[in-house]
Amino acid sequence: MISPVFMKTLLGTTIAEELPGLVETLRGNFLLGWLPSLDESGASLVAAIIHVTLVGLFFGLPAFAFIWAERKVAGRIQDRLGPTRVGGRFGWLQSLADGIKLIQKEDLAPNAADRWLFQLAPYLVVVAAFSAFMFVPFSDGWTAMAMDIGLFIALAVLSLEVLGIVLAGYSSGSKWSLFGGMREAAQMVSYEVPLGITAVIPVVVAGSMNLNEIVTLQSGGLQNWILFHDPFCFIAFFVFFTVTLASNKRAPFDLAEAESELVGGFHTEYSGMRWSFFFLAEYAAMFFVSMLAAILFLGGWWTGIPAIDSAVVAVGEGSPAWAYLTRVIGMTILLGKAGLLVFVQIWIRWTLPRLRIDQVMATCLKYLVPISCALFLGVVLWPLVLLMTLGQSTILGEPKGERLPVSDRKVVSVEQPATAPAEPVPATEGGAH
Amino acid sequence: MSPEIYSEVGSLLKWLLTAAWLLPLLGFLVEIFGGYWADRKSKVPAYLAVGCIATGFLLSLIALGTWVDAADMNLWAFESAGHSAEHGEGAEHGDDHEHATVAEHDHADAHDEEHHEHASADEHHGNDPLKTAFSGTFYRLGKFGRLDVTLDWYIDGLTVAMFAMVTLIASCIHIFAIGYMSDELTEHYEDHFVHLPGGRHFHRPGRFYRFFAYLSLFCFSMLGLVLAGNIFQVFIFWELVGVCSYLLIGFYVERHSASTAANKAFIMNRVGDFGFLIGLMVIWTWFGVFQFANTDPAHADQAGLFQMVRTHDGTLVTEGEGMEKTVSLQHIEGEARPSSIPYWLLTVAGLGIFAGCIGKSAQFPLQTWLPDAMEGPTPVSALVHSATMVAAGVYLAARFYPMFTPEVLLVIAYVGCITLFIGATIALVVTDIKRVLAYSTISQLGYMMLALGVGGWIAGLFHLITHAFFKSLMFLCSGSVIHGCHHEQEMTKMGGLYKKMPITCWTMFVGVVAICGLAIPFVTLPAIGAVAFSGFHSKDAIIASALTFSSLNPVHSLLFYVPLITAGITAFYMFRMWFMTFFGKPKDHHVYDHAHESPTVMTAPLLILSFFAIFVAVGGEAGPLVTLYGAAEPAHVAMGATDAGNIGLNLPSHEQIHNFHAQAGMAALLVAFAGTLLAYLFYASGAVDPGTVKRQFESVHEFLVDKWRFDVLYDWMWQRPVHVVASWCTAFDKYVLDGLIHGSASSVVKIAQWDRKFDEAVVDRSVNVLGEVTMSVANWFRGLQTGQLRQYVMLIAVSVVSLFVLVFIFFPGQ
Amino acid sequence: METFLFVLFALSACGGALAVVLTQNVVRMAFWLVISLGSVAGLFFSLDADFVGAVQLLIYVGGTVVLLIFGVMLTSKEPFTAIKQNPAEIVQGAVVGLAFLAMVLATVYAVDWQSHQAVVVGHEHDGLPSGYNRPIEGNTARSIGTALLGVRFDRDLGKGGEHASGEHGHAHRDHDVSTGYLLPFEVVSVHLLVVLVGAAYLARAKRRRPVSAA
Amino acid sequence: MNAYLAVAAVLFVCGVMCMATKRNGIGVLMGVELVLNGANINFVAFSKYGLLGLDGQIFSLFVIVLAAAEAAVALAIALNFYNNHLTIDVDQASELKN
Repeated sequence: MISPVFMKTLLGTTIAEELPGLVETLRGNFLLGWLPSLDESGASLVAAIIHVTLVGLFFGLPAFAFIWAERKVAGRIQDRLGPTRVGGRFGWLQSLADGIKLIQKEDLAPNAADRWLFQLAPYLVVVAAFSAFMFVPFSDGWTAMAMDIGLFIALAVLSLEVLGIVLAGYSSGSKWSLFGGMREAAQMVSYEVPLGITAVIPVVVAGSMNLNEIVTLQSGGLQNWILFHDPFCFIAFFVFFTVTLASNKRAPFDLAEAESELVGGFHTEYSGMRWSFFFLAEYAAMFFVSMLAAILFLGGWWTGIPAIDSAVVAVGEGSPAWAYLTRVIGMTILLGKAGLLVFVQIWIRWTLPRLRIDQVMATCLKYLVPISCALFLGVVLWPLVLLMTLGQSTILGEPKGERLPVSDRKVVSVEQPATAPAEPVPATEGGAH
Repeated sequence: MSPEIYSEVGSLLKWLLTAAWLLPLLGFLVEIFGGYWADRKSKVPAYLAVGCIATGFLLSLIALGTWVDAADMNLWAFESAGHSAEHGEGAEHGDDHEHATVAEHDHADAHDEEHHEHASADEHHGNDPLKTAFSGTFYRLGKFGRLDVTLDWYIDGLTVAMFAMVTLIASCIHIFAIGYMSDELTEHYEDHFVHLPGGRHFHRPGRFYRFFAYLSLFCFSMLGLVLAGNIFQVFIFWELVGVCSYLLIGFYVERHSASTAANKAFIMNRVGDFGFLIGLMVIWTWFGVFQFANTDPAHADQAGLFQMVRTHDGTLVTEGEGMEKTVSLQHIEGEARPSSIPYWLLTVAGLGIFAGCIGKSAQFPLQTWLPDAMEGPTPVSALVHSATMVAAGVYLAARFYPMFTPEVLLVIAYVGCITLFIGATIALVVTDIKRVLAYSTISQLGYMMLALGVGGWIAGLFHLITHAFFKSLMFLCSGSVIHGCHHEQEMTKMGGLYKKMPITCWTMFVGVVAICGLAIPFVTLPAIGAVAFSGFHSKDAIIASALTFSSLNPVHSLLFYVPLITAGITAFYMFRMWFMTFFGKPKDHHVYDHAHESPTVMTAPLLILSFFAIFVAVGGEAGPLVTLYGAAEPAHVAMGATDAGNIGLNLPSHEQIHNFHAQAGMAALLVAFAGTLLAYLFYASGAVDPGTVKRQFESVHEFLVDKWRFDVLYDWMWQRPVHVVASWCTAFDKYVLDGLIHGSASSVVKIAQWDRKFDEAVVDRSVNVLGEVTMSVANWFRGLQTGQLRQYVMLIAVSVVSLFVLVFIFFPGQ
Repeated sequence: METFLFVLFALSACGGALAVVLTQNVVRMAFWLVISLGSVAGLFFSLDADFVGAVQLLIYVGGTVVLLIFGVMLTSKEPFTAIKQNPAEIVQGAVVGLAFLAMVLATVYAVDWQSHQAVVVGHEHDGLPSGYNRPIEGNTARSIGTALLGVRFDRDLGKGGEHASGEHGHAHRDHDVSTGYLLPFEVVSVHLLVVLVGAAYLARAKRRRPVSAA
Repeated sequence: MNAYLAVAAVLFVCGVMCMATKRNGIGVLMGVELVLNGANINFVAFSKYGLLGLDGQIFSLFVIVLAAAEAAVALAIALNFYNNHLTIDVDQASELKN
């Protein structure tokens, strides 16, 4: 009844397809003959396990890393040392210590709270932030759910996070929390608009919402990054970054949890593990949007230097195992870019003062929305203008279509009418009419 | 002229004159929409207007030079030192003159004036006047059947001369107006002539910018009229000129007299324009073309009006006799147009067009608007009523000359004759300084029309130009006097002003001498001819034409005597004005004490204009101006005609006129000196007391003061009958129509009363019963309307379910 | 696996919907609504309509429900208010609802849908011009996008090819060209704008009037 | 197919009942959303198994968008109502009564 397509999408294609070959290589080359060879379903299962593990890791580890980084950077910016004691020289186990402390704490719920919702809300937040990672490629083809609408659904799922926060704010039975929840709801609903529009800009440039495809198109040099595709894209990146700051309720847009006025906002009443869930989700979302920004604008897993990129790709063409190595290198690059962006987020948080709520809304509705609309228009018109003035479609690099993988391109001569398909359509479709 | 040169010169001329034409429009738009209503004290509009029109003047000068160069004519029949007073632009055209001078140098010395006349006459007899004209189309507005409605241009000697004259005079007047209108540069202008209840005066913001905007629009209209290449376009600009004059005459719109005068001018013009429209319709229906002439050799596919009516050498080809007489129309091969037009219809068309000229040029019997139009500011009077607007009528009559049959010309001559006499006689007794000038304008316009009518085409236009200069000069002088005397216009309160305002006095003297046509008798300079100001030459030419005409047609000898006598009258009343204003004892000490000379911005134009008033006609009949016109003169004029038209009129040729020239000049001079002497005796020496004379001719004086009772006549002829007819209509309305209506109303009331009974008894009762039933049912249903949203939804659900069940019960099989 | 997912989503959708009806607290209702609508999105995914599912998540769950909760917060006087229904009403509603459900289900099962069954959605898109990547099965975003722009790759182009292959000839080709949904798309856009303005106008801050006597 | 339609039916009926029984205005709105979702499931199900093809999906898209618009307007109305009546109880909204 349910199509196998869906399952295939769910479990990821690339790894599942490549695993059998990989296993064969391993069996042949690395004295690993004891490994069983994989059939298709087994490959799917192993791939799924790999993905779950990866996503879980990427959800958890960076969060811990960034919590530490946040403290450290905050300390440095404020001219102090930050954590130094736990886990050696740089205090790099501080997050773990925090975690242990939080788990040990008592799980409190106020009497005035709607207890059921109160306990449910953190999970909702965590799940939303976690699920968003399912749609993002960590490296070429490494997506849990490779979908054509990857970007779109990733944003959709991420936007569910607000629901948990609103519920948390509401169910706490505290006016601070309620204020926080209200502010969060208003802020999120407003910032969805510029976020969507600026996220669509790379989509327009690339002609696809498939994140994997978008990155593929940015191969072959810095000038092919969408960031440098045209001036509008360049501005769009910064708008996008600002908007993601706001939609992650990071400073200076952290009105929902403004400690100085709302005593912590929506998570005022939370403690222990549930409180830490909110932070886990926040840092995961930070990482997520940074990754998204890196994928959309900064060339994903490409270094931007053609020589290195083509060398890495060439290495990957050797065998499945080398291909795997290529992917790992790509993932490292992507994570590096994302980490850099996260660092910038932290930096901004400890540099800029918080806005007032009306300023936040005005920033969104009066500035970011019109700006992003204008950018969108500009991006749409840019190729036309270029075509009319210079007679080519970009000023940097070769035309976009040239960057598509050769195997996916079909050459259609001009004389051939576009309506005539390359092959006859199977009768099933026509039979429906 | 080869087609290439033709098109080159033509397009150059076109662009020069078009720029000169459109610049004032640009100025107008900026002045109106430029936001100067916010800054009443800004002089920028004035500078803008002056800039536009002055640039137009420069362009016109260049065009004039270009045209002269292209027509390859020798403007200066005398030997000269290479300096022409007619155009002061020397630098641009030095080459030109040089060339002409060298070519003519040798034999010009040997020949006398007479010979030169012949030479130049012969030269342009042989020429087709259309050869030196340029025409073309700006833009086609639309094509209705075979009629093209287009924006054309037509440029010949007349056009370029008019352009130079209009732009020059307008420039001077614009500059003068900066000074004259300076009291409008305020937020609170107090109008002393508008009396509000309670002895207060009317206050309003100044309208400086508006005045200049109107002036600019006016210049645009006038130049457009001159440049127009077809009669329809002429009509459009004709009306625009009318509108502008309306706006300018009614500039002080709050003054009752001003608004009335504006209305009068406008309505009088409409009367004339009615005739104009008739003429237009005749032309449309018979010729199907509005263009004057198509001289472009590259597009000679459609003949213009003049080319159709006249043959190449300017003759009117007629067939038949009496009412059957028709005029054959010239054709270009393959054109589907009527081949002839009835002679009388052509006459009607000419009379119709001339009717328009009557209105615009204030000819008898539509002359009464012009003196009233003196209500406008004096620069307006100068521009509108001496140099340009009234000149438009004369211009059109001249431009349309080929279309006029001898009968029309006779009418023109008589109308001009009557007008000049009426104007001059009234001017004798008027005491308002501007009105004297206004009546003299009427009189001089009559001279021009007379000249045109008697076959002196060049003479009429000659006088048009010279008159424009000295009359605008005199108007500006009077403006200066009025300005200096704080808006006192009555000459009876002036006197002795020459000490107070010497520049005005002596520039005015130049104008007076020019208009009177005084000259030093028997003295002829070798290079210039008669020693005289411009008016002498032109008036001389008119009198000569009239004399020739009346000697050829003894029946119409009145056409010579009246203008001759009027020349004397002219001298009398002009010097009367001058003496009364500037000499004698101050009659009103209040005015005298406060009088002062005008500022430089006003006196400078006076000096410029007086220079031109002296020198514009230098050389007389052999001078550059006449030569310029000679090239534009219709071909048939120069050779005259014998026994022309149905009435057998003899039109003089150039040669005949020339033969009578000296004779006529002497007579005119004599009469003019007589008039001057008389004026001196009356108003300067005090030998004769004007009061005594006035008492002796009490009734004549009264008659003249009443302006020949024209206003009374028109009141009797038009207003009274209209009132009588209106009272008849009132009576008809009151007794017949109202009676009918009242009767029908009362009968309807009767029927209605009966109907009411039926309504109440039958209709109302049944409706009430229906209403009561509906009411009770509705009251019962009202219970269902609970206003509860949820109940409605529930009801819907229940209904759907029950409907479903019912369907299954009743249609189980389906 | 497919059946499992379907049952999971279907049960949570139905259960969520039922819970919405039965819950008294508005915010909990909203929470259940989220569960239900999210499950519907899951159903969409398993129906190969991934774009619609994503839209469902983004607009409904992320937007509309947040809006609703927002409304709750703006309109409740004290926390956790629950406007209780009359028990009789609940019973009445249950009876009518069950009857309604029975009716609809009876209709659903009375019709033989199988005979009309035909799998049509976006499997083979050979009509796509080059330059597009060939979408894998179940991805309808491109088709929907082009359809909203007025071009029906799934229909016209495929058909044209079919006719060209000689099944029906070219005779009917002109009539078969459908125009897509460009106009409705524009209409909906304008509609949204109007609604935006209208809602802003309706909800603008006004001074509160005293409660009317009714 | 039938199963999808059955789920849609359940959602639809729940929505209707929600509208019919909730006194809270926002609850009524939620009922409307449920009804629309039931319809959407039908559309998409027919799109896959019936004859609707892509049209079904596009229709459901329009429905979603319009539902969002409807929610916005309805919420605005509810806010207005609350401003006027200080309650959100739809039973109080009986100005149309009699």
